[in-house]
Amino acid sequence: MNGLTIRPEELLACVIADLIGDVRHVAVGNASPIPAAAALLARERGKLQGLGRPYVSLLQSRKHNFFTDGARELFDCAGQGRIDVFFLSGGQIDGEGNINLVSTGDYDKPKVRFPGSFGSSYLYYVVPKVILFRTEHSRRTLVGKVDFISAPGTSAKNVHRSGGPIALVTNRCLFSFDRARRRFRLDSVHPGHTAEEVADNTGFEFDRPAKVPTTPAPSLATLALMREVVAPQLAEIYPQFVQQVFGVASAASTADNPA
Amino acid sequence: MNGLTIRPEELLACVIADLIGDVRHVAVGNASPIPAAAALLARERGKLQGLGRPYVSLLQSRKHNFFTDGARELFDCAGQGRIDVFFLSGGQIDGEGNINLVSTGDYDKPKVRFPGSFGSSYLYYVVPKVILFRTEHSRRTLVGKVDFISAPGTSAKNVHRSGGPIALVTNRCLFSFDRARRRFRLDSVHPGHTAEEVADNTGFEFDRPAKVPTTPAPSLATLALMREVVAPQLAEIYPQFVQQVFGVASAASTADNPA
Amino acid sequence: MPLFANTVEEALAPIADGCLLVVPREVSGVPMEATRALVRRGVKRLHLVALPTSSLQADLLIGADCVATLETSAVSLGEFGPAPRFCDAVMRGIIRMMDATCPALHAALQAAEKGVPFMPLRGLIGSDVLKQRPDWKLADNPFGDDDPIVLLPALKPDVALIHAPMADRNGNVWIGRQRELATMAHAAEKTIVTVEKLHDGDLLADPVLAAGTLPGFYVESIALAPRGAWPLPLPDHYPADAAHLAEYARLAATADGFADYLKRYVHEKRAA
Amino acid sequence: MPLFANTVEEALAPIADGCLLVVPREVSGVPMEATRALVRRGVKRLHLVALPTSSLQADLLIGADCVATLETSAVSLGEFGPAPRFCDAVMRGIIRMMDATCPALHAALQAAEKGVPFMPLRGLIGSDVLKQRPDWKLADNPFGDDDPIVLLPALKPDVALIHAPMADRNGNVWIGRQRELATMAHAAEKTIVTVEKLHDGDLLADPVLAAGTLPGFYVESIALAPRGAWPLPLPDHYPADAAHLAEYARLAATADGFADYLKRYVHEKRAA
Repeated sequence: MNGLTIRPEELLACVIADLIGDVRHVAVGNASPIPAAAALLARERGKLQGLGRPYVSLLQSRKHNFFTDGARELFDCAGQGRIDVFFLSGGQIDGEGNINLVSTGDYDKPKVRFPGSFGSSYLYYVVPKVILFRTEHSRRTLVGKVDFISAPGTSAKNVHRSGGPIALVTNRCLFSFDRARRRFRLDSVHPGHTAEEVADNTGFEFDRPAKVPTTPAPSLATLALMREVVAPQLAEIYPQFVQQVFGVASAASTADNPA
Repeated sequence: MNGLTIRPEELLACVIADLIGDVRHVAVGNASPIPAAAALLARERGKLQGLGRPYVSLLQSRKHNFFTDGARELFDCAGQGRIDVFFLSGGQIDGEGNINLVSTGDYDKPKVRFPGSFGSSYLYYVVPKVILFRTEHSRRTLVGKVDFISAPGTSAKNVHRSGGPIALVTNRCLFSFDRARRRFRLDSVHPGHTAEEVADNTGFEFDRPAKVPTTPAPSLATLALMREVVAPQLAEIYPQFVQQVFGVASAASTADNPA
Repeated sequence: MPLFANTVEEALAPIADGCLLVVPREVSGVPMEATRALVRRGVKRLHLVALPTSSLQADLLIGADCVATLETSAVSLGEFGPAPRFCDAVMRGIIRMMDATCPALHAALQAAEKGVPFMPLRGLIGSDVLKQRPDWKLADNPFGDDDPIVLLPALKPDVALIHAPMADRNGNVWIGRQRELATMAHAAEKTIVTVEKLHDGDLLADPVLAAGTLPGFYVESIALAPRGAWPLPLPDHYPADAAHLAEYARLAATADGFADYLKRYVHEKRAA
Repeated sequence: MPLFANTVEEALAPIADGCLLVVPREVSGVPMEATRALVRRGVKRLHLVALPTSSLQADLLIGADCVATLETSAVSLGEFGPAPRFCDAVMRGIIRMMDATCPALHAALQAAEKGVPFMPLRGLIGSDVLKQRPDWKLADNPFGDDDPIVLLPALKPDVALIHAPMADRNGNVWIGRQRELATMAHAAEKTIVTVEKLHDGDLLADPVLAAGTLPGFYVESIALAPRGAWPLPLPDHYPADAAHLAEYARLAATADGFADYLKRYVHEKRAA
C-alpha cells in the first residue's frame, strides 16, 4: 500500500468499476488505461465474490483478448447482445448524449479533424451500458450541440436500440444519463471539485439535486485490490501509465508492447 | 495400360473432362467418383499444358479440398464467381433443365422422398458451367416436368443468374443445354447406344441433328493419363470405385476413408 | 466460464423439449454420443436445424420421435443409401419439413451471428424451395434496377450442440477448420460442447492453436465424450465406422429393425 | 497458382492508379514495406479502404499524394497522437472522405464475400455518418413492424494488400486469428501478399496450421518482405517500433518534415 493518498486515476477507475456492476462481459477499446483498470477491478471483485464474471476483453491486449474471429468479432458479439459494457469518448459530447468523433465546424471544410467514429455509430446503439469517459471536462469538449453526430445519445422509439449511454465520467464529476428525459444529471463531484465549477465548465444544461454529493473515496480494500492485483496486470498493456500512477514496473511489461 | 477395352465410367469421365474445358476452379460434391475423375483429368491436362489450372476441390476429400473457412466457403466462393464448374444431379430432371432433389408426388404428401436440395437452389444460379450428371437414363428420371423444382434450369431476364446448366451426361448420351431456347439438344450417343433408344427412354422432348454422332472414344493418351495418373489419386477418396473400374488398389486408400 | 459437466447427460440439461437446436453437418464432427443421450432422455418436439445437412444424427432423432420440425437442406446416409426414418417420417407426414438450401442456412445463421434481422441471398427465385418457405421474403434490391432478391430471416437457435477434438480448462474449444461451428455458437443463445479430450494449457495462449479456437465465453457447458462422434467421422481424428453405418442402414429400413437398433446401440448403453 | 514475385515491387504490379485498394487495420500486420514501394512507384488516385481503421499506412499514402478517396472509420497514430497528414488533407479538402463505422466496413466486405449486393446493419440511424453516406440506404425491415434499418452496398475491392507471417510454396498464406484478412481476400478481385518467410511444407496438410490458412487460390502474387510490417507490429512476431513512430509523428507534423521523412525512410531505400 502506498498510503492514503488517492490518485485521481484511481478514483476514476473505482467510479467506473461501480458503474460496470455485475455483468457478464466488459470490452475496452484501445488507449483506455483507466477504463481498463476499472474493468480488471470489476473482474477481481467478481472473482472474490465467486461469480466468475465479468469476462474482460481488452482490445489492445493479446493476453486479455479472447477474440479469434478477426476484427469483426467484437461487433458481431455486441450485435448478439454478448457485450454488456463498453466505453466511448468524444472530441465533443453534448447534453443529449450525442458524441462527435469526426470533426468540428462544417463537415466538408472542418476546423478540426478528429480520427473518426471508430465503432461508435454501431456500439452506442447495441451495448446496454455505454460509459462515456472524457478526462478533459471543459466547454470545449462538453458542448451545447455537437458539430457532427458520430452516434446519437437517444433514438426514436421505432429505431432498434438495445443500448446507449448510462453515464459520463470526467475529471471533475460523475453524470448519469436519463434516456427518457435525454439529459444528464450530476450525480456527484469528485473530491476537491464543486457543482458550480462543473456548471461553469460545462457547455450543456444538466439536472442536479439540491445538494450534490461528493464522489466517495474508494475503500481501503478496493484500493488494495487495485494496487496489488490490478496494477500488475495492467502494466502488461500500459506500462508507462502504471509506472506513473502506481509506481509499479512490470517484469512482463515487454510482452505486448516492449517499446 | 489395361488394353483397349474402355469402361463406360472412363468414357463418361472423358466426356465430362472435355465439357470442363480450360477453367480456373472445378468443385465436385460428395459421392461423385466419375465427375471427380473428370476434374482430376482436367487438372492433369492443365499441368501437361503448363497452365497450372484448374484448381480442383473435391469436397469429400481432405487432401483435395482447399477450403478453410468452414462449410459456407464453397457457397461464398461460388457467389464470388470463383467456382467455374460444378456438378448436379436430380431424382428427376426435366426438359427445361429443372432439377428435383426433394420428392415426387405432392410436396405435403410425397410418394418418394429424396434427400433434399443440398446447395442446388443456389449453385445452379451462380456457377457458370453446371454439368448435370445422371447415370440412370430412364423415363423415371428424365421427365416431362419435375414434381418439385429444387432449382430451375433457366430464369426470367431480371433474375440475377450468372450460371446454369450447360449439359446433361447420362449412361446413354450427351445432351447440351440451350439456355435461350430452354431445351436440351442431343449432341452424341455413347458407343453401343442409339438416338432412338435415347428418345424411347427420355420423358422430355429434345432437339437433335439429322444424324446424331457417336461419342468419340478417349484417345490413348487420355486413357493413359486417367489410368496411370488420375486413378491412383482418386483411389484415396473412392477406393472401391477405383478398384472396380481401374483394378487399382491404393496404398493410401485408408487416408480419408479407411472403411 | 462454462460448466464442466461430469456426464454428457448433465451437459445437455439446457436442451428442453421443444428446443430450437442446431447441429452440424455429417462430416464436421457430429455429437453422436450426446445425440444418443438425448434419445435416452426422451427429448421431444425438437425444432432441429442441421447446418446444412445431416445423416445418421437426424435420422436417429426422427426415428426416436424426438423431432417435430426439421429444417435442413438434405438428409442422407450417403454411400449407405437414403436416410430411412427421415424418408418414412416425411412420407407419413409426421414431421414438419422446412426444406432449405445449404447457403441459405449458413446465411440465416450468419444473420443471427451479426445481430441483423435478415440476410439477402442470390438464387432461389423460381424454385419450389422458396415457394414452400413463407418465412422467406422476396424483395427488390434497392441497389439494383428491377432486381428481385430473397431475404432470409435470422435463425437464432436456443442451443448449438457440437463435438470437437479438445477443450482447455478455461472452456475454450479447438474447432480447427470447421468454422461453421463458430458461427453456430455465435448465433445460438447457448452452446453445448462434447470433446474428445481436455487440453493442458491455454488454447488462446498459442497463436497457432488460437487460430482454430472458439473462445469459452460462447460456451454453456462441456462434457468429455471420447470417440463422441462415433460412428460418424471426426475430421483428422477418426473415420466413419462404415460397417456400423451399413448395419444401421439395414436395420433402420423397417420400424422394427430401427427399434432393435435403438435397443442395442442407444438404450442398453444406459445400463452399461 | 499465385505468382511468386522476386521483389515486392513486382508483386504490386496489379495495383494500378485509381485502384480500389483495401488494407487491414494498424494491428493486423500492415504491409508497410509494400506501402513504401507503392509510394516510391508513385501510385496515384487510390480509393483506399482501411478495414476498419488505419494509422501510419493511410497517413503515409495520403501525405505522399497517392490517395484520392479514403474510406475508413478512423485514422490515428494512437498514443503518438493524431495522424497529421490525414488531418491536414481532410481540413484542406484535398482528399474525398467517406467516413464509416467499423462494423459497416466489415459488413460491406462480407457482402462482397458472399456475393450479395448489400448487407443490413443496426445502428447508424440518426447519425451524421449515415447522413454523409448517400451510398448507404435506409430501408424498412420486412420482418419487422415500422423498423427502419440501414443497407450497405457490397464493397468489392480491386485489390486486397496484406502482410502475413508465412506462405508455403503452393501460395497458401498463414494468417492466424487475423481472419479479416481472409474476408478481404474473399471480397477482393485480386489479393497481393507479402510474407515474413516461406514455410517448408504444405500449410493445408497440417490440420492445426490449416485452421489459420488462407488458401492460395485467392492469391494473385506473393513476395518476401522480412519485417514487412515495420514500423508497425506483426501480432505474435514483433512489436511496433515506438521510437520510429514517435519520430514519424514529429516529422509529419509539417509538410517539410514529412518530405524529409519520405526522403530518409521511403525513397532512399531505392538506392540501397
